[in-house]
Amino acid sequence: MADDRDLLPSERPVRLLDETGSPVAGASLPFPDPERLLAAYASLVVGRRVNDQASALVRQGRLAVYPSSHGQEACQTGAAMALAEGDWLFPTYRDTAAVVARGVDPVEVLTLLKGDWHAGYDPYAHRVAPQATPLATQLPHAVGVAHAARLRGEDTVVMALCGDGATSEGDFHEALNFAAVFRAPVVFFVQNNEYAISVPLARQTAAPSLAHKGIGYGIAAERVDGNDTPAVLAVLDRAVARARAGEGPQLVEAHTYRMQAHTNADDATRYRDQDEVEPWKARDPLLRMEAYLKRRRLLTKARRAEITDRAEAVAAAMREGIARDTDPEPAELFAHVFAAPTPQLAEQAELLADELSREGH
Amino acid sequence: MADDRDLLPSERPVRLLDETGSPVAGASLPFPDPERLLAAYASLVVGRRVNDQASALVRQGRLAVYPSSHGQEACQTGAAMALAEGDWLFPTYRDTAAVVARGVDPVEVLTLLKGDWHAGYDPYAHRVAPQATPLATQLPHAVGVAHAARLRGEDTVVMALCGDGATSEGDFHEALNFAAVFRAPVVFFVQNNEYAISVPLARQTAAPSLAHKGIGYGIAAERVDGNDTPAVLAVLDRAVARARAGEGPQLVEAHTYRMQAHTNADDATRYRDQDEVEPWKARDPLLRMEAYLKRRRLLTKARRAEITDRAEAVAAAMREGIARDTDPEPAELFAHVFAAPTPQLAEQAELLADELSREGH
Amino acid sequence: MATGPTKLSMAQALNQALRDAMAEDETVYVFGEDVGPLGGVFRITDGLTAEFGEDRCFDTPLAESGIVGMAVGMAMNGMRPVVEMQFDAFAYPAFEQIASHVAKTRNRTRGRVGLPMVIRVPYAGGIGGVEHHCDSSEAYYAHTPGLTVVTPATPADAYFLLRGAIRSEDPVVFMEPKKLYWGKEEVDLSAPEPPIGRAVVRRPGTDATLISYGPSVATALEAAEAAAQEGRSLQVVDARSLVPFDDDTVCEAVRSTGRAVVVAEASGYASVASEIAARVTERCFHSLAAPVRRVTGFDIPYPPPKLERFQLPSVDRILDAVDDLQWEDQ
Amino acid sequence: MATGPTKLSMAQALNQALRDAMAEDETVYVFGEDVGPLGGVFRITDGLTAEFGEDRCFDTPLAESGIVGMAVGMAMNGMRPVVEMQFDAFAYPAFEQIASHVAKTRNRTRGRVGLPMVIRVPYAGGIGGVEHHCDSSEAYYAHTPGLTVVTPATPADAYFLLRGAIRSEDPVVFMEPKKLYWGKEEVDLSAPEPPIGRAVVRRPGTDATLISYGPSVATALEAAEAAAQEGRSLQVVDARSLVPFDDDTVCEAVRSTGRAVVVAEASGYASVASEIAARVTERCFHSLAAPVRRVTGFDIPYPPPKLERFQLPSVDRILDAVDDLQWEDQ
Ligand SMILES: Cc1ncc(C[n+]2csc(CCOP(=O)(O)OP(=O)(O)O)c2C)c(N)n1
Ligand SMILES: Cc1ncc(C[n+]2csc(CCOP(=O)(O)OP(=O)(O)O)c2C)c(N)n1
Ligand SMILES: [Mg+2]
Ligand SMILES: [Mg+2]
Repeated sequence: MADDRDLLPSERPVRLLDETGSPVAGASLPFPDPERLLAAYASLVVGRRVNDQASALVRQGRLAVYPSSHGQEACQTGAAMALAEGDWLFPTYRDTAAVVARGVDPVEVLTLLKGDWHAGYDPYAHRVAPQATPLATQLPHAVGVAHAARLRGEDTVVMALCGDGATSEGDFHEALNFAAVFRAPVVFFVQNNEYAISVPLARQTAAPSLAHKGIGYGIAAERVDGNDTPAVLAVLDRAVARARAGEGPQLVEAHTYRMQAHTNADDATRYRDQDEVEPWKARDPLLRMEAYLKRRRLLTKARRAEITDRAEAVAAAMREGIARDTDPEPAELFAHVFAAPTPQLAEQAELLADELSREGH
Repeated sequence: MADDRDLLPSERPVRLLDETGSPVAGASLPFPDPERLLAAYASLVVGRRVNDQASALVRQGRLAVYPSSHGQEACQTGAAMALAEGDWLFPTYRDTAAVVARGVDPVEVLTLLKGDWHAGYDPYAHRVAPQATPLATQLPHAVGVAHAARLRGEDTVVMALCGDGATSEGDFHEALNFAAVFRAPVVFFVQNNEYAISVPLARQTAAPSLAHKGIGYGIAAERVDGNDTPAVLAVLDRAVARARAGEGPQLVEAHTYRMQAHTNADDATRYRDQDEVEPWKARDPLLRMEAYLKRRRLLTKARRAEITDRAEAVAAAMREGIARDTDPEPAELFAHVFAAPTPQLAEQAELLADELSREGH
Repeated sequence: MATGPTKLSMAQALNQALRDAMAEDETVYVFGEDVGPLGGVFRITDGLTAEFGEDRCFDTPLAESGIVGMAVGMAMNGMRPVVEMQFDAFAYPAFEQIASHVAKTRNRTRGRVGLPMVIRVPYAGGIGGVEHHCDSSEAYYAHTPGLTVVTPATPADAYFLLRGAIRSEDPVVFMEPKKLYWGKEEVDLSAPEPPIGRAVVRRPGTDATLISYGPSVATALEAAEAAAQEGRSLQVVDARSLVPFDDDTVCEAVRSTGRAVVVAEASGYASVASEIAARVTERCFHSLAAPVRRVTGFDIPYPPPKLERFQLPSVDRILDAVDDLQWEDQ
Repeated sequence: MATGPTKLSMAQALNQALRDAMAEDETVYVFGEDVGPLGGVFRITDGLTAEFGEDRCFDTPLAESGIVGMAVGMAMNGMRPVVEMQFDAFAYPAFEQIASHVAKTRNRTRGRVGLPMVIRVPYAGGIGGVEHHCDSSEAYYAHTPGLTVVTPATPADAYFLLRGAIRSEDPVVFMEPKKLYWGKEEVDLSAPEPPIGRAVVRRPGTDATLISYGPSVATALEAAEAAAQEGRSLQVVDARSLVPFDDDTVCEAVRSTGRAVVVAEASGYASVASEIAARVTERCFHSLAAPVRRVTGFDIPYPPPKLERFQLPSVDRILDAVDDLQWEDQ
């Protein structure tokens, strides 16, 4: 069993930038290098654009619903950038920006919300699990993937994402415990955005912080300002390095905020005041990062334009891709239930095919 | 949210008696008063007798199986004695001695293992929930009972028992979290006896201790030498008092040891060496308590004889009660499924009655 | 309680039922995820916290097993909890609590500890929901002895069945067909309350009987209407209560027509529809001119929105099944 | 792999199947509660840790959802996990993982992520077990699309079905009738492996067909033996595979006799027995001289040991049902 107190997170969330984008004095971790920060900035800009474009597509009726991570892009970027190519990402419904940052085509990601199919991308192509809907259920899967890799002697790390609300589920507990007992190389990254739909954090937990859950599993935990991109990167980089080095699973809690409603279908005015939201606007991860990069003269005009152009191109491709008619074939309903259809399914498929042929399909 | 470090348990399990039964220096809690200690001693003796009598009844084929708490009687006694009459106890299959200590007739308790019915006692008579078989599932019930009492303004405390293995279940997590968020007056009392059937604690958790799980819920936690009766009493008394005073749920881990196999059906030699068991014999809670009471001259010969007689009387009543023919009526199968049988059940009951009448019942 | 007929949606009727139950009985407590200030994602608990206070209707941490488990404890201790599972598939984490405790506690304790509690489950599809939001999970509960399982098909039934469920001394799994939440209908809340366990003939008919429940009743009625155009008279029975099951009403209906089709949205294999087909056949065999047919969901995971119309029993599929009832033998 | 006939109990046959599968395929991993040094509470995994090492067969923390969830991840990542649930009712905590992921992942990913994994569930009663140790939970799995569900009734089938389950590209819920663990029988492990999805006629007969599976097959055979004494020839079919179901074999058998009784230990309501009764009726209606009868467990929680014999389908109850098949109409 590990020794106690070094498993507790630091007393305050790790910060490298203050709210104006100035470096904080006496930070506990070094700044990521400038190229990494620029890449992160680009990813933030794209992530924000993906979020806002998807929300616009919902308003236009082209997507049914979109749970946006607007305001959480530092976490989304960090989660993807901290991983190497052979690593795995286990995202939730809210983590589209992270999935895109890992290289998956946004149009494929949005297949679910377009209503064409459940998971739209090949999980093996970029080592990204399907976005999980049932809360916390993906966390034991992440442990299994990590454990299998470890058994084969691979140095894979698995980044498993969940929200503050999901930490209350039994599967969160079981996953962290299994990971700790098997020393599985998993980084559990909790984006604490203060809400689970309408339920505020105080109704979710009475703990000093969610990172304080780590010690109960013997898992080293840290917390970080989730709107501070360099800090998120630094903390996740360290966690991934430790997991990869065989130090066992890691828990990271990012303190951030859900700037918009849970989804467009939600009405946040029923449960929180706009007064609460306002101060968070000033903590926007993009603004902070941009202020810092400008101050450090790392962001040239040309680079900035290039990044913005890329984001616009991604958005344009999203609009175009979502507009494309991609109606799935009814026969697909029976194609993937088993490796080969059972006699029962073959019979049912025939019934449907017969109906469709009579309807003139 | 609570402040961190005072939620962590003390660095070592609380102890009032050393292994020879001498008071330890600088103990963090005061000794329970002599009368309470004598009552505890009596309960230990009865508990041990109940355990050993039940095991004997298994060997004689009168009970199917018995999960003994032999060696854990200090915990059993403490759990029952810490409660007031209006409080509730939520025991597991291993906590027969605690249930008996709370006043339930051992013969009623053993109904389950005799095979007559599932729960043999009236849970409302002594405010003792049925002994839980599915691990950790009783813990959310305990929270519900406590929450209901609190909503009605009662000062009930609920003592919820579970083993080290059960702490790995999702329900453990959900129960502690609910209790903390609702400040439900529950004392979660974990008897860490080092094994879950064959699985040792190291396979169950990598945490510094099970009590370290408390802080992740904002629950004050303590650990105690589970074979040290005065310490168990002192720690549980304090936990109950705090819960009753509205300080929210409490977590107590007792370090003890499962002296015998999981049940008689288990073969402990397949997974642990007798070498490991031996040292624990010297830590027997009864011996320690007796040594202390004798040294303090609290235990007169007469009192001792009276206690032994009582234990023998309990054992005799168990033998007699279990030998009694109490075959349940087949019609009972349908009597308690719903408050009133459904038409379907009435029909099925008739079918059985018809069969039985044809068989000449 | 309101009196006289009013036009209510099923969502409103359920809300009214909770409101009236809470007003009538102070041991009724409502809790779950987002049921407090938000009023639930379907607004079924809208306004209850404001009206009855935070103690009576409250949000919990996000953990379904914890929610059901806490309800068990509260029911043991004098309360009548009514809990909401946010969607069908999100009740699965509570399955052990439901199967091993909710269903069995009365029996376990020889009747000493009853659990008067209601588990509300918005279920089934037809709303374009993504995966995990559209499961028809009633068979899991109906197969578990000790659970009462009901499902309304109209706002009036929603009101009365929920009132009855809350008054029941036994645990009730209350399945709410979410696609019916919004349609409005005249409801007379002062009408006599139909007891749990009674099916109802929704449309008379003489040629064949459609046996249905919950979300499929409306489709069955449409099919009957369409059949009538073609000169075939279909009777429609709404089972309403899956456990206990109203064999009398259903079998009388089937015997009167001699032909039957069970219509249900859930995947058909080992389902409530299988049960209805089997029991109707056992009881009415010699009145049957043709085997009881089933029109159910296919045995596939619930489809994505763009394909769900192929999974749901449709008017045409029902009529095909009716056509298949060996009329040539007449 | 052993060759030629040997006398094995079902427990030994299962152990041998695991051993052979692990030897043949290094991606097979066995884990669960107490499956390591102890060899499982039923000793099905006896000796595997010693033979294949701690990595290949290991104990986990006590958490069934975690066990199944970890298996899902390992299956996603190239392994073939075989996990043990200690008893039927202790698989319920894993229900969400099973229903929402194990069953649906292949479909969710359009076939890209298959989950070759086996969930072993010792199930059903007849061993004097206390509550929660004797549930017949097969209907929950059989109703869930995407799961293959098999259950052996003999040591030989246990061996071959488990080998087949481990080789399957799809998740298999492998239901082990625990009361059959200890009975020994000749097993020829070099015999050709019957594929999953095939029922088998265990006893020929001409008057009526008993359709059964798992723990009830032996009782059905006993009933057939008793009936033979009384001059009635009963055919016995062992379904073996609940999903997929072998309609051909079962229906051929039923058509050949014109009468059928389904025998299963689980509570009957909305069960696999309901399904069999319903589908046999749909397919064989005009061959049936009487409605398909069901002899199942009552719709009650599994009884305490002293009463379990009343719950289990008995020879007499089966013969009563056979008597009821309207022979007077012959
Ligand atoms: C098991 C389960 N229960 C309930 C839900 C419904 N639900 C979807 S998102 C959500 C809130 C999740 O909050 P959190 O984990 O904080 O993530 P966030 O949405 O804030 O990113 C709920 C209750 C679900 N998806 N799964
Ligand atoms: C949900 C569940 N899973 C598995 C079991 C089977 N089982 C019974 S006791 C036990 C070990 C429990 O260990 P622990 O919690 O440490 O309690 P102890 O027996 O040592 O008192 C197991 C695995 C169960 N009863 N419930
Ligand atoms: Mg959140
Ligand atoms: Mg233990």
